[in-house]
Amino acid sequence: MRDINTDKENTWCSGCGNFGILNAFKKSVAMMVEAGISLDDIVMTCGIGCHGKIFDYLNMSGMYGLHGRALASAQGIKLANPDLKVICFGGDGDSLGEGLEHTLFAAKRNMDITLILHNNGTYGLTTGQFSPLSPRGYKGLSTPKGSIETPFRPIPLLLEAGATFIARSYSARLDHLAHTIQRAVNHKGFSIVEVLQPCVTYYNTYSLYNKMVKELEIVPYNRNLALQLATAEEAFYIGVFLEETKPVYHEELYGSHNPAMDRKASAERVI
Amino acid sequence: MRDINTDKENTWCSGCGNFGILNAFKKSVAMMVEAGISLDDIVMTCGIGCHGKIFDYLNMSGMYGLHGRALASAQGIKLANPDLKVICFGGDGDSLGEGLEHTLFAAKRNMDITLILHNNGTYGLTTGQFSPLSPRGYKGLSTPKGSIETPFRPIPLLLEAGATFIARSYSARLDHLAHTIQRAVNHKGFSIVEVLQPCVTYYNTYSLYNKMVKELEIVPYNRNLALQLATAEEAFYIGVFLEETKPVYHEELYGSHNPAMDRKASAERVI
Amino acid sequence: MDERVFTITVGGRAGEGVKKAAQVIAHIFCAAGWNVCQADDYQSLIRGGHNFSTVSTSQTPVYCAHQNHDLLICFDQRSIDKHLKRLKDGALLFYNSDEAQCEQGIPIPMNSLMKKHYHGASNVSLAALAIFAALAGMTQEQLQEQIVQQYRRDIEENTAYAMEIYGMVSQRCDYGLDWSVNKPFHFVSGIQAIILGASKAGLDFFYGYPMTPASSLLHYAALKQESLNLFAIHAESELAAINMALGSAMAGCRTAVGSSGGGFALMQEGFSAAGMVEAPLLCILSSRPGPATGASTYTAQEDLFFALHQGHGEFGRVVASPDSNNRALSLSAELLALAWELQIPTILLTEKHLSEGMADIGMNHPELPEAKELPGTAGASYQRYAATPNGVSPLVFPGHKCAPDTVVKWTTLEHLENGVRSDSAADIKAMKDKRGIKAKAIQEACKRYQTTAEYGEGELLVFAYGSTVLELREAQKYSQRPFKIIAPIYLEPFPHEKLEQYRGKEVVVVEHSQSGLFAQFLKIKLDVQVKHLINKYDGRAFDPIELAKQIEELQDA
Amino acid sequence: MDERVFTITVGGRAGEGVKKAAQVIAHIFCAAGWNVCQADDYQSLIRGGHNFSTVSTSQTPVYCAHQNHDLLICFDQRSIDKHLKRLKDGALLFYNSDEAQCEQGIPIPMNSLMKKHYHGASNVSLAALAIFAALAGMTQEQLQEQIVQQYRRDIEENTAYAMEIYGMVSQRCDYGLDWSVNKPFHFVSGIQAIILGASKAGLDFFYGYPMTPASSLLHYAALKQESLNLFAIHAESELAAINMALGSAMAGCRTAVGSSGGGFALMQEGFSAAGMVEAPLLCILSSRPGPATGASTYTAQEDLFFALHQGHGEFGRVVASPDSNNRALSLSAELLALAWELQIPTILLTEKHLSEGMADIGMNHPELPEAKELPGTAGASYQRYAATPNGVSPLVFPGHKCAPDTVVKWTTLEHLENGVRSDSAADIKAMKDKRGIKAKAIQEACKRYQTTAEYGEGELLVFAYGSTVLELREAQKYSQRPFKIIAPIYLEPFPHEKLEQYRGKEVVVVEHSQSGLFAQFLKIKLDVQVKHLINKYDGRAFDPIELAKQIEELQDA
Ligand SMILES: Cc1ncc(C[n+]2csc(CCOP(=O)(O)OP(=O)(O)O)c2C)c(N)n1
Ligand SMILES: Cc1ncc(C[n+]2csc(CCOP(=O)(O)OP(=O)(O)O)c2C)c(N)n1
Ligand code: SF4
Ligand code: SF4
Ligand SMILES: [Mg+2]
Ligand SMILES: [Mg+2]
Repeated sequence: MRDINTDKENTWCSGCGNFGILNAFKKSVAMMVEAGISLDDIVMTCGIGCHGKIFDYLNMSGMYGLHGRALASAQGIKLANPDLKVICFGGDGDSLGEGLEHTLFAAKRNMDITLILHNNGTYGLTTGQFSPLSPRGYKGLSTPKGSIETPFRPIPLLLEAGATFIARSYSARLDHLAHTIQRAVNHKGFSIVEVLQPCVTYYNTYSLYNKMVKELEIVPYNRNLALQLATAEEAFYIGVFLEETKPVYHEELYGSHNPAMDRKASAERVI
Repeated sequence: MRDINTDKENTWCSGCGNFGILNAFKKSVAMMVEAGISLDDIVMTCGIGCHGKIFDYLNMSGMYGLHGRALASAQGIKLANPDLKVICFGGDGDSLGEGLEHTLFAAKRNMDITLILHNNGTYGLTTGQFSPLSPRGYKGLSTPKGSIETPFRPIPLLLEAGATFIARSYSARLDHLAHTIQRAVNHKGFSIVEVLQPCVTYYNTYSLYNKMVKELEIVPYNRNLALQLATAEEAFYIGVFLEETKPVYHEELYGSHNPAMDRKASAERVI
Repeated sequence: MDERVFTITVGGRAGEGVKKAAQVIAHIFCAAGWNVCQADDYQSLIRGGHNFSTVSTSQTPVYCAHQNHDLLICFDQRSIDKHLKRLKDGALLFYNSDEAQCEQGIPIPMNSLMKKHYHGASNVSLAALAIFAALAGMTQEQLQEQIVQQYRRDIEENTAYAMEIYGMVSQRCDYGLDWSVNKPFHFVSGIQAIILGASKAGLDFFYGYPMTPASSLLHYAALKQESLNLFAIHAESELAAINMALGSAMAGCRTAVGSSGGGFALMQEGFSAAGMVEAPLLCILSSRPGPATGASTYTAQEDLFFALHQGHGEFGRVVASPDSNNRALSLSAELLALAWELQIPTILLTEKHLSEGMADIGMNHPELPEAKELPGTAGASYQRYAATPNGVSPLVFPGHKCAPDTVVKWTTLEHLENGVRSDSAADIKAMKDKRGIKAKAIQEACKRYQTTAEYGEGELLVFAYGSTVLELREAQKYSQRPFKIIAPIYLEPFPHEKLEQYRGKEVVVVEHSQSGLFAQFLKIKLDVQVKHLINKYDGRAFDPIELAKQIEELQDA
Repeated sequence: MDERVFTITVGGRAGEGVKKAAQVIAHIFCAAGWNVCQADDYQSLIRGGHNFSTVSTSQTPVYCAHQNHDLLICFDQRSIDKHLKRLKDGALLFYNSDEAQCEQGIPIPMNSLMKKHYHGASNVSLAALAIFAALAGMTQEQLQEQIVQQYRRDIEENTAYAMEIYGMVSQRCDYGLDWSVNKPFHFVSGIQAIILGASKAGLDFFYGYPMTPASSLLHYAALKQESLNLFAIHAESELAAINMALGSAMAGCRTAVGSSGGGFALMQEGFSAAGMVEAPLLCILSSRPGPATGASTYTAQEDLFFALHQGHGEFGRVVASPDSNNRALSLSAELLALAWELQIPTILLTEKHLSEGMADIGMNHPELPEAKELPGTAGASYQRYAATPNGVSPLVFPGHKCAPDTVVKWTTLEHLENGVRSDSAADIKAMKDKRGIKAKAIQEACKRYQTTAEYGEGELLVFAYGSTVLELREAQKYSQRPFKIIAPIYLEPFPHEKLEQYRGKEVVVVEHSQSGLFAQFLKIKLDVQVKHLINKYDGRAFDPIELAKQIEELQDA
């Protein structure tokens, strides 16, 4: 496998959970390649935020999208060329704030792409304002007296919207995360990996997660159990919560066609 | 109570479920006024669509908002003057498509306003394209071979997002709907009434609903039961599924202050 | 040749098939080799209200529908009340006497006859067809044939109903239709022509969200999915649509988006992104009266400057507006081809009038350009934003078999040639210069196409763009004094090379805006002296004869 | 008076308190009655990278930060590498010898000393303060006082660390600060001035969503919630923000929104809605290099035409750009007041340079206008869109005790005077005419304020707007040949009454755009001959002395 690093200076804060995601992702890419997927067929998109910088650190094709819109562009890529594995890196502000609608519709459509959700509970890059996943009382520059909103719960929300593979992992559990990403990408349908990602600068959750994170042994056998475990208070369970088979959007749309590969030249087009 | 009709010609298709909503709403307004609420304190917003036309048929204050944005404007009204009862009329395309994000955030914030969701399973006004609530296979001008998306389920989705009053009613059950609206408006917090609203032209569900609609006797005693009933296949249950008390946004923000009433003049403002 | 224009109008409620009836009549004229324009006036409602459809037709060219009727068929009272004053001398009026009363005109009990002939859903639109058939001297067989071909369902009931009405009409109109002609024709709306043109240039995906009068982009693309080899995606919002389109372009597909002003406003950030990632993207803006939700089903040209200055930041783009349905076809192909040649977003600006107005674009289409990328050498050395003399970088698509080991990075942040982000002063300047150079290339590239049109001759110079040109061309036929129509088709880059000759000249400007936006535009570009501004901004088209009179009066003044 | 400008720069990584150190130093000068400008250069990252903050200060007026340093304090090697070449003759350089090496300059082992004095989190920014204090001749008590007042936390450790470094510095700079002066001052960024001005005019709500360099609108409003009597709402998106703002205005509150280009693009539909519902709304657009996400933390003036042509459809608006922090204060108040007087959206266009640049706006603020509605007679006869001679309708708010039985309908669709929708031709025309009349009223109303500014005298006419004016005013001090700066503050409506005198003149234009947008604008408005365009578009500010030289050279050429 060719080197997938770039020489771009890494500007994440030292200790940031994003390093774990970057490393785990590289590992999962190596596993995918080993399993026979061509590096050329893996394409990424990302939003704007600290999470988005992963784009510059990976020498892989993709689109550094607009804030909140990366998942829409990811869907466009998949529809154009369904042979590609499309992986979107989203922030919690990005994917559940500005871009919430695209996230839920991607799930609704069971679009065959993967969302890796960098859940750091804050808007890192814009200096730590509260995010849709920040807890009540979170103090940031836009909420100096503490947030008065209840956070969304991404797993139940995406489950309800129609995602067919839902997992959670932790940026500090390299192997777990790498394997989870690989499974998510292999899954046919909309898959999401919520990654617990400490932001050392604005919302340092390392000690919380280190204490509370527990690995699930198996996929919960029903949705209720999955929801219970995903929202449990006694622990942050990591693992796969849901894995289901449902028709995927692009196949419903055009079966085994590939729009980008099977293009017709003008001469063949009759109007 | 003064007359709240206007002389605007009604342009809904005859038999449209929207007539039921209009009539039920007028009835609920009468009940509110009877209960001591001033007509002047009831303000409406609506999106663009057949549902939005209700704005023109009611001689009441409000804002005929942009497609998908009426709930954002409703929140702005409430925040400015919390003494107002703010009621937003939304279409399924409006509130769960273009404006999905605002709907979920209004719920997340437990904003003290009411959403009346005209669920006709179609984009009526733009000639019957599939909506976020149309069933798979729905044929419209943008999906001539049938929709390939799974519809959202508004009640579970809004429950997950944080709504504290969730009900369903049917446009053909005038009294039920009127009482449900009144309860929703009285509720302190974000309330939604999903109204099953047949669209006689593009998605005529009268016979389906007439057969399948069943009234709930009581509010389900827990969330699981509420969800089960809201998503049941054997019947379309109507009634209140959830009624909860949680802090409301504007009180968390400024307690009993009223920004529109307690404005300071320039001379009193120090910079 | 007979130069008379016949105008036939059908009026009734929404849902009564007013448009359908007009369309069938239009088709009959088209097949007979006539020139035909059809315009639909409808409101933002689904049933009821007042709709009317007008067909103007002639053996000689006709460019837009007239507003005075030779034949008026009314399904209800409101249609009579509204249009009676617009009957020409000698015109015929038929009306539904079960619904309406009128001193003039010929009563037909359309409802009672429907009750008689239909068991289930009835269709009053057949009444209009039957009346026309009788007037035009069609045989019963010919009428039957139209019913079978055009109405497909309920053939028996429709036929019985139509035949009874046919039998009741004793009047005849001498249109002079030659029934032996059976000319092939292609009667399409402006929007349909746009989809057809883009398809011919290679369109793979149309991403949209319904918004009148642009919705039919989505509808027509969806309908023609198989035959045109493209996909129409109704996204969750306009924001989704344009960002999906960017993704599909990145993966190698030709894409377009479209909406009316409100939806286009929502696509601005994505439009700017297209400028930054250098995405080839055709954007179609079909205007209606604004601001905001405005008046959804009517026409306007209020979005000129809005279209010209879409998106934050500096980057090149092309904005052009078709002056006929035929031009809509070719321009759409050109704009998709230019988008790909230059890797820029292009805007096809049009308005409700042209979008929904129908005309025969003929069967022999001009040669249309194809949207092709500048191909690049794949491999490790590939750089998405490689500097080139004209600012256009070679394009390679990820995952394509001919592009092994190639990294293709599209980046909405300012970037290096390889697509990796940078915010160093030198890098920012370099990329801005690259895009600046490209802006020059755009000017050259556009010159390859027909950037302006002129119609007629005369001292008086009349400027217009978009479908207002159609109104003027029709008016030209009725003006006692000759005038010359000058129509910029490409608006940005402005075709100075063609239009500098008019710098400083005294001109008349005709447009559909309140404040005279196009006049301001011409003042900026050519420093023309706008002697007269004829502007209509009530959402309605000009009646060509009235427009001719207005122009004549100016000349007299 | 001493006219020398001293420039002090602190450089280091993000997170090291570079900006804080500069700010404390700036405050010291302010308190001594000096004129001070501070500019921060940072990247889109949270820790690491290279940030630097510059304070330029003088006893005489100073308008923007210089880029050549009298004193440079570097916390890391990168800062030295980057800035060494910009040391003036006789300048002093201090650097962190634990991190960097340098032949020139005075080494201070900042890290080792931090290790020594701090147990928990350390703060290298104190090193800069201590060095400055020693150089400036501050006493230990004075230094201690600053530490207590400005750093609040960890006072003991901070003091110990600072004092040790203070003791190590034997050099002295003769700034000539008079320690007996204790002048009150108000050292704020452009954004802060905007919030303050709007607040004084009556702002009740700021609705926003973070986006550099506009985020601090939200932050500052949130921070000052109590003292300014307003609320800052961080919404789920820019689309939410503007539509919430429309609702709040309808209910009687003064509202503003703001963002940078990308977020502003997302607010376009809402902006157009403000035009249609006639909502008073102050919109703040703080530009950065585009297109799309661009370069988030740098400055640009690329959004001029984008700002001027916001929103689909025709409607009046005001666009103006402040040429100083003081002006930001007054202009913000004016634009909120105009928004309410005329019931229109207004745009305050600015750029990163002014938004984040700090200056003392003084304690005696000019009299600022107040945002007041045209009050109306409540009751059944109230009509939201009542026709009036100037197009502005009386405003009444629902639920207000003084408005019983009053129906107030705001409508994004075209409407009647009572706010009920209509799409009849006559009604569309009438409302468009109403808004058209209002556009004229806007022109008159703006004349009440200072619409342009001129600085200096000279044959050479130099046009600029926004913070580029500050760069020019500073450059003016260093130019051997005099020139006159002409700065339109109001851009739309264009202040023809003030600027027609320059029609056709030869001018120099200075701006921050690649293609010379402001030059194009002036060409359109005044048909000026742009002899020279000095445009910088790498995201950085001009160094005033280099700018002076550039202008001088032009004159020589
Ligand atoms: C339209 C738009 N609005 C706002 C921004 C500014 N912005 C950049 S990143 C960001 C938030 C990032 O939060 P999140 O997605 O959680 O990413 P993180 O930095 O935490 O990884 C915002 C608001 C933008 N780039 N575009
Ligand atoms: C930004 C924008 N996009 C699209 C439209 C066009 N539009 C008007 S109504 C509507 C859909 C209405 O569907 P729904 O909300 O379900 O309302 P219904 O007509 O079914 O009551 C659309 C897409 C618009 N007005 N604005
Ligand atoms: S701010 Fe937080 S999320 Fe961003 S790089 Fe630093 S630690 Fe990571
Ligand atoms: S189209 Fe449907 S929703 Fe709209 S008015 Fe007609 S029946 Fe009602
Ligand atoms: Mg985050
Ligand atoms: Mg609907």
